[in-house]
This record gives sequence, structure tokens and C-alpha cells, in this order.
Amino acid sequence: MSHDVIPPADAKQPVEADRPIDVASHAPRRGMRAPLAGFLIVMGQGLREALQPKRLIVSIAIMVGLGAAIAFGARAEADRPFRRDLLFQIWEGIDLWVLQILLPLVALILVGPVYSRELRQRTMVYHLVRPVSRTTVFLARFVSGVLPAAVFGTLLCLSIIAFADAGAPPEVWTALPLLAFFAALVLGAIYCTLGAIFKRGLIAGLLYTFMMEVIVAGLPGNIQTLSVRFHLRSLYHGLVDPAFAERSEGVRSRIDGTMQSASNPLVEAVPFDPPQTAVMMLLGIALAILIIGVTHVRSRDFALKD
Amino acid sequence: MSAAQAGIVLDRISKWYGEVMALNEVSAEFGPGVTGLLGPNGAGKSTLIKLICGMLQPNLGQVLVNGKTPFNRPSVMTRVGLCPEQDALYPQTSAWNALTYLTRLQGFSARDARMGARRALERVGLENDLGRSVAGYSKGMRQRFKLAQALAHDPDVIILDEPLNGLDPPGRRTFSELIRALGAEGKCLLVSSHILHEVESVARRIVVLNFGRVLADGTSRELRRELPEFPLTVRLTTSEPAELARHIVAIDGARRVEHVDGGLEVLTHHPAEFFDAVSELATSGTVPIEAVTPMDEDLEAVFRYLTQ
Amino acid sequence: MAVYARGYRTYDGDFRGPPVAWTIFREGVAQALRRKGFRWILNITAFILLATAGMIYIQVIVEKQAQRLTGGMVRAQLMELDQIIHGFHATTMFLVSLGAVLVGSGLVADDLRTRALSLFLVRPIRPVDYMLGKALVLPALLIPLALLPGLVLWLLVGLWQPPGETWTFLQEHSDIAWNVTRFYLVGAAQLTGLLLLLSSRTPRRGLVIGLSAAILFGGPVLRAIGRLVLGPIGTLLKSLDLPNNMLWSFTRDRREWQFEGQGGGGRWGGTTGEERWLQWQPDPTVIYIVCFVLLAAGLYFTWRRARSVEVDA
Amino acid sequence: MSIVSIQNLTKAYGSRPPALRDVSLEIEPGVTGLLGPNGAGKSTLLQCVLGLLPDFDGEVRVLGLDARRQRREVRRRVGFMPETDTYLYEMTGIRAVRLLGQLTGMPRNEALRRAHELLHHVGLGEAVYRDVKEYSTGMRQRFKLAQAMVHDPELVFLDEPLAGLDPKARDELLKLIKDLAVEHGKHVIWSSHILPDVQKVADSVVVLHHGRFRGRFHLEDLAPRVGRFHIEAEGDLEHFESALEAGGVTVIGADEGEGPETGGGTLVEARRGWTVDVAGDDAARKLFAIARESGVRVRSLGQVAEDLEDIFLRILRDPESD
Repeated sequence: MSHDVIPPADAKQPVEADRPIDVASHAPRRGMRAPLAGFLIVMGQGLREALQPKRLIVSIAIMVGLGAAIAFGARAEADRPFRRDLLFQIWEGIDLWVLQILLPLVALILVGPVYSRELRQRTMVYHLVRPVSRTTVFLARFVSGVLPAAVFGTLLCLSIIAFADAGAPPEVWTALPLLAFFAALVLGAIYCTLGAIFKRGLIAGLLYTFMMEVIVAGLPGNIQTLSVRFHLRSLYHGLVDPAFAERSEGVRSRIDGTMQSASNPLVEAVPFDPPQTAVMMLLGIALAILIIGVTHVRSRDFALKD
Repeated sequence: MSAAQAGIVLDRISKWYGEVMALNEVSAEFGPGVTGLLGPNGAGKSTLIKLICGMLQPNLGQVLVNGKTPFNRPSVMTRVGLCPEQDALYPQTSAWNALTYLTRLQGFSARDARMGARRALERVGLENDLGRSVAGYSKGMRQRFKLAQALAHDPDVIILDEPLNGLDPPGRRTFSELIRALGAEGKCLLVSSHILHEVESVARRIVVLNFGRVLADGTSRELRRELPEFPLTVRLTTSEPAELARHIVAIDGARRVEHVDGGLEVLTHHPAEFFDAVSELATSGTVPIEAVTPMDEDLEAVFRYLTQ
Repeated sequence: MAVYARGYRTYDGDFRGPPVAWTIFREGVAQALRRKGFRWILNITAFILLATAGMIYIQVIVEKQAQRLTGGMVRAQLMELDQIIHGFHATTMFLVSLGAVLVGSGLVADDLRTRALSLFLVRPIRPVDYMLGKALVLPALLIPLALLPGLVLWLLVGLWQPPGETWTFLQEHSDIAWNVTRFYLVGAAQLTGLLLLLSSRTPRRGLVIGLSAAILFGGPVLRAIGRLVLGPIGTLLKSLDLPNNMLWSFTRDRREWQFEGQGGGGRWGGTTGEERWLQWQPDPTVIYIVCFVLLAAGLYFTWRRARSVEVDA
Repeated sequence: MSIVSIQNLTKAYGSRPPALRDVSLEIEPGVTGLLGPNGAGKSTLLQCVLGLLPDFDGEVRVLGLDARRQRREVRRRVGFMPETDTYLYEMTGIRAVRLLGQLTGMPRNEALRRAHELLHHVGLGEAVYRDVKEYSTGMRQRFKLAQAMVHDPELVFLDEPLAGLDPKARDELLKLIKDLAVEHGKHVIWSSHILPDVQKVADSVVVLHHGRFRGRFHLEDLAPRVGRFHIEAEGDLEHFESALEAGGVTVIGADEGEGPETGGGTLVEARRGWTVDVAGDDAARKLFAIARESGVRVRSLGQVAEDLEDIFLRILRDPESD
């Protein structure tokens, strides 16, 4: 029944909308949180975002898949006639593929956007009007990116070892997780800070990787030590070389000879630092970068204009 | 926090992005009650709001929110709530989780935050969409989420940037009433909007910005009175316009008379004398005057004159 | 003498403009040509073509000198031509793929992201018009990259033959022209299909660029894995290396001719790795299947996008 | 002759509750407001009329054409201004509107001429040569209006046309749309949540709620309530209210008015408004008389009429009729 003319109304009184609004009741409110508490809340949310079931499964699948691919690649290479033994392939494969390509990629994808996503989604405005300092938000988001990146990096490395089952030395099971963690920490710090400073963080990250981790790291001479890759490789070789050398003749010959850089043999090798100094350098770089990130975040204007 | 410091103080604020001047020596104080913030696009409204929320740092002058400068000082934000203009969404999480997270940042315990978030979402009418992710929300529902987020922690200073944007009529009326009620409660509300009649319905005091400067600050009546250069237009509804016109012209206050359908429109520079004369004329009954309606005393007219 | 209407005027013109598909196609091509990136690709390809032509010209002169001196055979230089064209295509293959990705990625994705599709859908257009218009953009833009260069070289060499022999030379070597055309057709079908398929699935252009670039430049990896895996999956994997499909369909006839020994000791690929080398190449019919499937999928999803109602009032 | 006639239109998306339930309505020439809360089915109705959702039950005729079979003819005569933020990628205003004109079948050069004319008419000036992406909200709304009118449609759908505009731009666009409807006889269906704008422009209003047609309303029928007045008085107001009651006037309610203050040197008298009921035919004069006797000045006096928002909210609260 559709009625054409609307019946005249009675007096004009405030309309009771279908959802009653009770203004009086409101929850008790407490003052500003201790910084650590704020940190844990923001980090918790970041982890919850990263470890969503769908993304979690996809990430694990990719990591294990890549690990398997590298392992099989190494095995395929190993069967070719006059090629060096499988252990050598694994040893060099990790150095070439994992350290120089995949771990930076994991850091770029998982840690890079973790802070800049808040800017892109403009949800940073909610944090700016809440009693949580900008430093806490930046560091908490960063850590909520580093942890998954470290875990997935470890998964990648260990899946290589597992699929290759080349009788790798036990030291590997401790060294690789450490390596994955430091890669995620240092490279993650760089990408996260770049994401915070530049509007197109991803491109800045790629530019950095290309300039520093490819060109500078590939230059002969001590300039290599400027790149993060050098220190990561120092740590890697420092931790695993003795164990691998025992088991693999190929590794031994490579070590006894000049330590040739895996990527371009022409470059006259730079001797690696001992693992302790490598760890110090990596931590130092990460700290410096994070300080730059924090000072930027504290002092910048957040216009959040699209 | 003493009552004197409650609210917002802007002391000769200037702000520019590169060479673009966004605010030019803006001074204003916002105490308890609802204040309307108006101005054409690009007048500096959103810059002002971001300065108050501590997102931007003024190049000159000082911003005080509840007595302290908000930039990089999160403790000020415990009592501040902002409903931003642009859509700010957490696409992966549900509305309830997102709001619980944000409310916990306000210093509430997990349980309090969860309860407060739920109540806030119910308050804005999202009770049966708590579990759904905000990405699937319609424009109106996203706006309600933003409002819930601004009110969940019961702030004293609430800044609303285009609060009714995208809401349907029932929603608009509900939230207008809510804003009025919060203002009546003594909270300091700043409502920035382009829809003047809605601002007029919630705020008595209006601050008008244009080209980064404060053009006017007061109730729309006061502002109209302070614009003497614009004569007041009054429409007199009558069945005998010609006859009425003869009398009106005789009144010295009447500057110009125009015939419009249904009566006359009269411009006058001396409203007091003019209205007295009209009253007298009406009571004398020489000519029937059914209605007297001032046409440009409302906020839209005031705004038009100010930003001409 | 009159004061004419100043405000809105009605339109009393006709509505018999060109077919809608042509309009969408033309706008797509115009928009691509406005992009600096694509124009650079055209310039570089033209430059490489010039260089190749120059190289041939010098070689022809040298051959002629040698011929006049030794009366030797001219055949060597002729047989070189298709290898030169193959070499040209191999070098510019990167540009062809890049051009296709740059232009193709935005074909439908831009309309989705900017919601321009809802402005199109309320126009009197059929989904098939939208599909056709969008589908023809890439083939048209690939002509100067993948078809013309080969034909131009072929014609050039024909022209540089001693007078009177040009026509006979061209006819005699018409198989090269066919190879170039087949190279172009396979490329156009595959790239259009792939790009339309990806572009109509997501509004995010960056994602489409990333994905299509990964598929095109990751092709050799697929082919390598395909080599390891025997049986139908292997052949399928081998034929997923789209750029290689194009190059392989260019050289296919030459290969058989060469392989059956007619050509004698052709310098092509030598004899030792012959057997192994063939293993790497996909089966030609599978290439055509892949072309058809990709193109059909791309067209279908573009058509479906134009049917779905994006008008959210 | 009705512009759009709909007979028991029902449309359900798959198994979900039907978006439109047996809607039968006529949209008359002129400007019609299409109102309804979120989820009332406005956009579904619009898509059925534009023939974008062909699988609906019921009969829809637009400008005399069948919306299902003659979809493309309908769309040639109809313009649409979407609410969503729509632009064309890497295209200037001119190129975009010309393309959209061509898509309605206009030849290329005619489309370019029309694009220039329309973009100028909506007041975009030099910005026509800039990318639509860089347009401000106001300019984008003008662009959307221009693209809706480029093929000179007889009927144009506007969805929240004034969204995001500042007051000056709102007035300008309102004038443009009114001019199209009044001077050029274009039929406009205006869907909006901001009712005062609709009230300023629309001739009649159609209300949808929960997928049902809840009623049509002509704006000029907003008849003032007989005997209901709103009077605003200025001066010494204490006993004005009692004087009113003494004069046999029943006071319904009072606004909170402004107290007297002597800010800025000039004496500002108190001022307040009352809503009253007055019997008798010469009510206005009676009120003027009471005001004069109690020495207050009448600043405004007029019969109270219901505004569109009250009617709309009242319609929504009506119990479901069937």
C-alpha cells in the first residue's frame, strides 16, 4: 500500500532516532601509559597484522618453497660432472642467494612497509592524537616487522639445509637463525627508516639496495666494508667456515685460496672480519639508522595530505 | 587541571608549507561548548586542526591544548579526541579490534578498552557490525567508526572535521544531537564543516577562516551586526504589496523596496527604526502584513558577506 | 544583430560518431604514446634497427667487394639475414616486453582504480565494445616494435640486391617475412592476453606491472624447470616462457630446414649441442595453445569487468 | 507524462533480502529528490533504471523507453553524476569529457566542441587543460557535472552533487543545476542526504526505505500549519511571554535567545524567539499588537512550516505499512 499524500504532521518536536544515544555513561579513564606499555600495545597490533592466518600461510609457503628451490638447484649443480661437492654448493648458495638477495628481499617486503603503511593508510593520525609518543610508535612498529622477518628468514635458511640434507655441520642450526635475525634487524632498520622518511619508501629501499648492496659491496678494496652485506658475510663465514671446511674439500680449497667473493670472482677479496666485530658493526649500523629514524619521526610535520 | 586552562588557546599562530602560507597570525580561544569552524576550501581549517592535534608544529606563535603545547607531547592527548576528515582505515582488522587497540593506547586496561570500544561503537549505531572489517564498511559506517574512535575514551576536547560527511538524515540528526549534548556537558568541541545550516544547528559561536586569517569570531547574530556595510534584507509578506510599498517608502529607515512574489523585500541600514515602523504599521491594520522575515541574518548570509 | 544564449546550449548534432570500440582503441593508443617511457622504447628500438641496417649495409658492400674479387658465392650473406633479424629481435625482446608491461598494465586497471569504468558503463556502450577497444591497443603498439623492424630489414636487403634481382630475392625469401609476422602475431596474442588478464583483475597498476614483469622476465626459470620435468607438464612449463615462444616461433622454419641438413654446416648453434638445444625449446603447437588460452582469458575477464556493475550510487 | 515509470520492481542480489520490494512509482518532470537512509535501495533503483542490472522483475520505462530492452537508447538520453570520487587516469579535463562524449556516439570533433562548452559552463576555466587527478574536490564535482551533460541528456541523475563543496561552490553548483532544470527543461533526479539542499531545488520528493517506496511529496505542499507562528522579539523581554499568554496566545516553546550585553560600546538588546499558537484569522496583527503594548520590537514573525527533514524523518518512523 503506497500512500501518495503524506498525512499532516503534529508539532515539530525532536525526533527519537531509531538508535537511542545515552550520553551520560562513559568508561573510567586513566592518564598516559608508561612508554613500555604503549610500546607493547603497538607492537602487539603490528604482530597481529603481520601474522594474519592468510598472510602467514602464504609467507611460510614462499619461504619453504624458495628454500627447496635453492636446495634442488644446488643438488642439480652438484651432479654435473666436474662440479664441486654438494656441501660447497650449499655453502656458496647460501652466501650468494640467501645473504645477498633473499634476506634483503624479506627485510624489504616485511619490515619496509611496516611503518609507512600507517602513513599510507593514514591511520597514523589515530596514533598522533593518542598519548603514545612518536618514538614508541616508530620503534614498536619496527620491532613488529623485524620479528616476523627474522623468523621467516630463519625458516628460509633452515629449509635449504633440510631439503638439501647434505650432512651440514650442526653449527649451521645456530648460525643461520642468527644471520637471519641480523639481516632482518639491520636491513629492516634501513628499509623501515627509508619508508618513514620518503613518500615512496619502496623505491627508496630498492635504490639503496642497488646502490649500496650491489655496487658498493661489489667494488674492490676496503670500500666494501661500507655495505651491510660485507658484515653479514663476515658473520656468516666467521661462524660456519671452520665447520664446512672440515667436511667439504671444495670449501677448503676456496678458503685456502684467496677468499673469492661469490658474486664476481675478478674482485680481489677483502679478508672478512671476525664474527664478533661483524656483530658489533651490524648492531652499530642498526642503532645509527634507528636514531636517524626516531629523530626524523619526532621532528617532522605529519600533514598526511593525500 | 584548572578550569582556566581547559580548552584550546591559539596565540598568533602562523604556519607555512614551503612558500605556501597556510595560516597567517591566527589567534583564538576555544572553551567549553561547541564552536563552529568555517571557511572555504584551502582557508587553513585542516592545518589549524592538525596544529591543535600536535601533528604539525607552528612556524610562529604557540598552540596550547589544556595549557600545554601538543606538538610531540603525547600526555596532552589523553583528553583529546579527533574525528579526521579523510578515511583512516585498518583494512585487515575488525572495527571492534581496531577500536579496542586504539582505546588501550589511551591508557585503559584491556578489559576497559574492550568494553569502552564496544559501547562507543554501539553509541554510534554500529552494534551489529562490530565483527566486520572496516574495509567492507559503507561511507556512512566508516564515518561512524571515526566518530566512535573520537569519543570512546570520553575526551574533554573533541575536534570533529566534517563529522556528518556521508551520514544519512537520521544519522545526521542523531549526531547533531550528540554534539549538542556533549557541548552542553561542558566539553570543548570544535566542529569544522561546509554545511552551514548543520553547523548553525550545533554551534552558537562561529570562527570564520579565509586565506589563513581569522575573519570573524562570534555568534552569527553578532557577526551580522558587525557587518553594517551590508544592509539588512527583510521580506514582508502581504496580500497588497502596492499599498504596503507606499507606506514602507515613507519610512526613512527603508533604503530600497522590491516587489517579489508574495510581498516586498526591503533593504534597510537602520533595522531598529525600520522594525518599529513596521510593527506600528502592522498593528494599525491599514495594510495586512502576514509575516516579517529577515533574509540575510542566517549563517549562510554572514558567511557569504565575509568571504565575498 | 541579436544577443545570443550565453548559458547552457542544447546539442543538436548527430550521434553517428565512429563505433565505440574504435574510440576506446584510439584513446588507448593515444594515451600510451603520450607516455614518455613508451616513446623512449620506440626511440631505442628505432636506433637499434638503424644500427642493424647499417651493419647489413656494410656487410653487403664487403660481400660485393669480395664477390667481385673472388667471384665467390653470395649465399653466405643471405643466410645471415634471418640470423640478423633474429639477433635484432633477441636484443629488442626486452624492450618489447617492457613496452607491453608499461602500456598493458594500465589498460583496465586504471579504469578500475579511478572508477572511470562507472562513467563508461552509463554510456551506451556494450561490454564487447569495451573489450574490443582495449584488446586492440597492445597489438597496435607492438607493430612498430615487433613487426615493422623485421619487415623493414627484409625489404632493405631486397633493395640492396643488384638491380632487377630485388623482387626475386624477396619472393625467394618470403619465409623470413612470414617468420616475422608469426613472431609478431604470437607476441601480440600472448602479451595482450597476459596483460589484459592481469590488468582486469586488480585496480592496482603497480601490482600488475610487478606480476607481468615477473612472468615475462622469469620465463627462463620456468623453461629450465620445464626441462627437468618430463611429460606434458614439462612441455607446458617450457612454453610458458613467453618471450622465448616469440623468438622460437620466428626461427622455427629455419630450424627444421637447418636441422634436416639441407643448409649444410650452418653456423647456427653448431652441431654438438644440437640435440640438447632442442630439448630446451617448447613444442610449437603448445605455443599456439598457450597463445589462444591467454588471449581468450584476457578477453573474457575484460569483457566480464565491463559487464559487472561498478556504479555504486 | 512521467519521466520514469516503475511498476512492481523487485530486485534481489542472490539469496540476500531483496534490495527493492515491489516498488511502483512515477517520477514526474522537473527536479525530483530521491531520498532514503543508507541501504534503502536508492542505488539499486538507479542501476535498474539505467539498465545496468537487467535481471530485475517488474517493468521500468524511462523517457518512454523500456529500460531493459532499449538499455542503450536510455543511456544515450540519460546523464549520470556519480557520488564516488571519479576521474580518468592521466587525462586532462578536456580529453576526458571529449572521450565520454564520444562514448555516447558523438563524433570526435563535436565531442571536443561540447567538452569545451560544458567545462566552461560549469566554471572550470583554465583548469580544463590540467589533469583531472589534480582537481580539487570542487573542481572534480564540476567536472562530473560537465561529463554528465556533455551529450545533452534529457534526464540526469545526480548523486550527492554538492558533497565536499564549500559554501560558495555549493551555491554556484546549485544555481547551475537549477538553471538546467528551469531554463532548459532538463529532468533531474537528485539523490542526497543533505535535505535542505534538496528542499531548495526539488519540485517533488520520493522516499525509499528498506527497499520500499514510502511515498511521494510535493514541496509546495509544505503548507504552513494554520495558526502556528514563530515570533522573535527584541528589547525588554521579561514580561513579554506573560503578555502573550494574557492575550490568549498559547506558547509552545522558546529558543534560548541572546541576553543583553553592552559589548563594543553600542547597547545590544536581548533577543529571543517563541513558537506560539494563535487562534483567529487576523493572528499576525494580534501578535504585533501584543508586542507593541509590552514595548518590545518584533524582529521576525511568520507562520511555521514543516521542513523536508521533519517530513522525511516522520516517514521513516511510520510503522511498516504492510
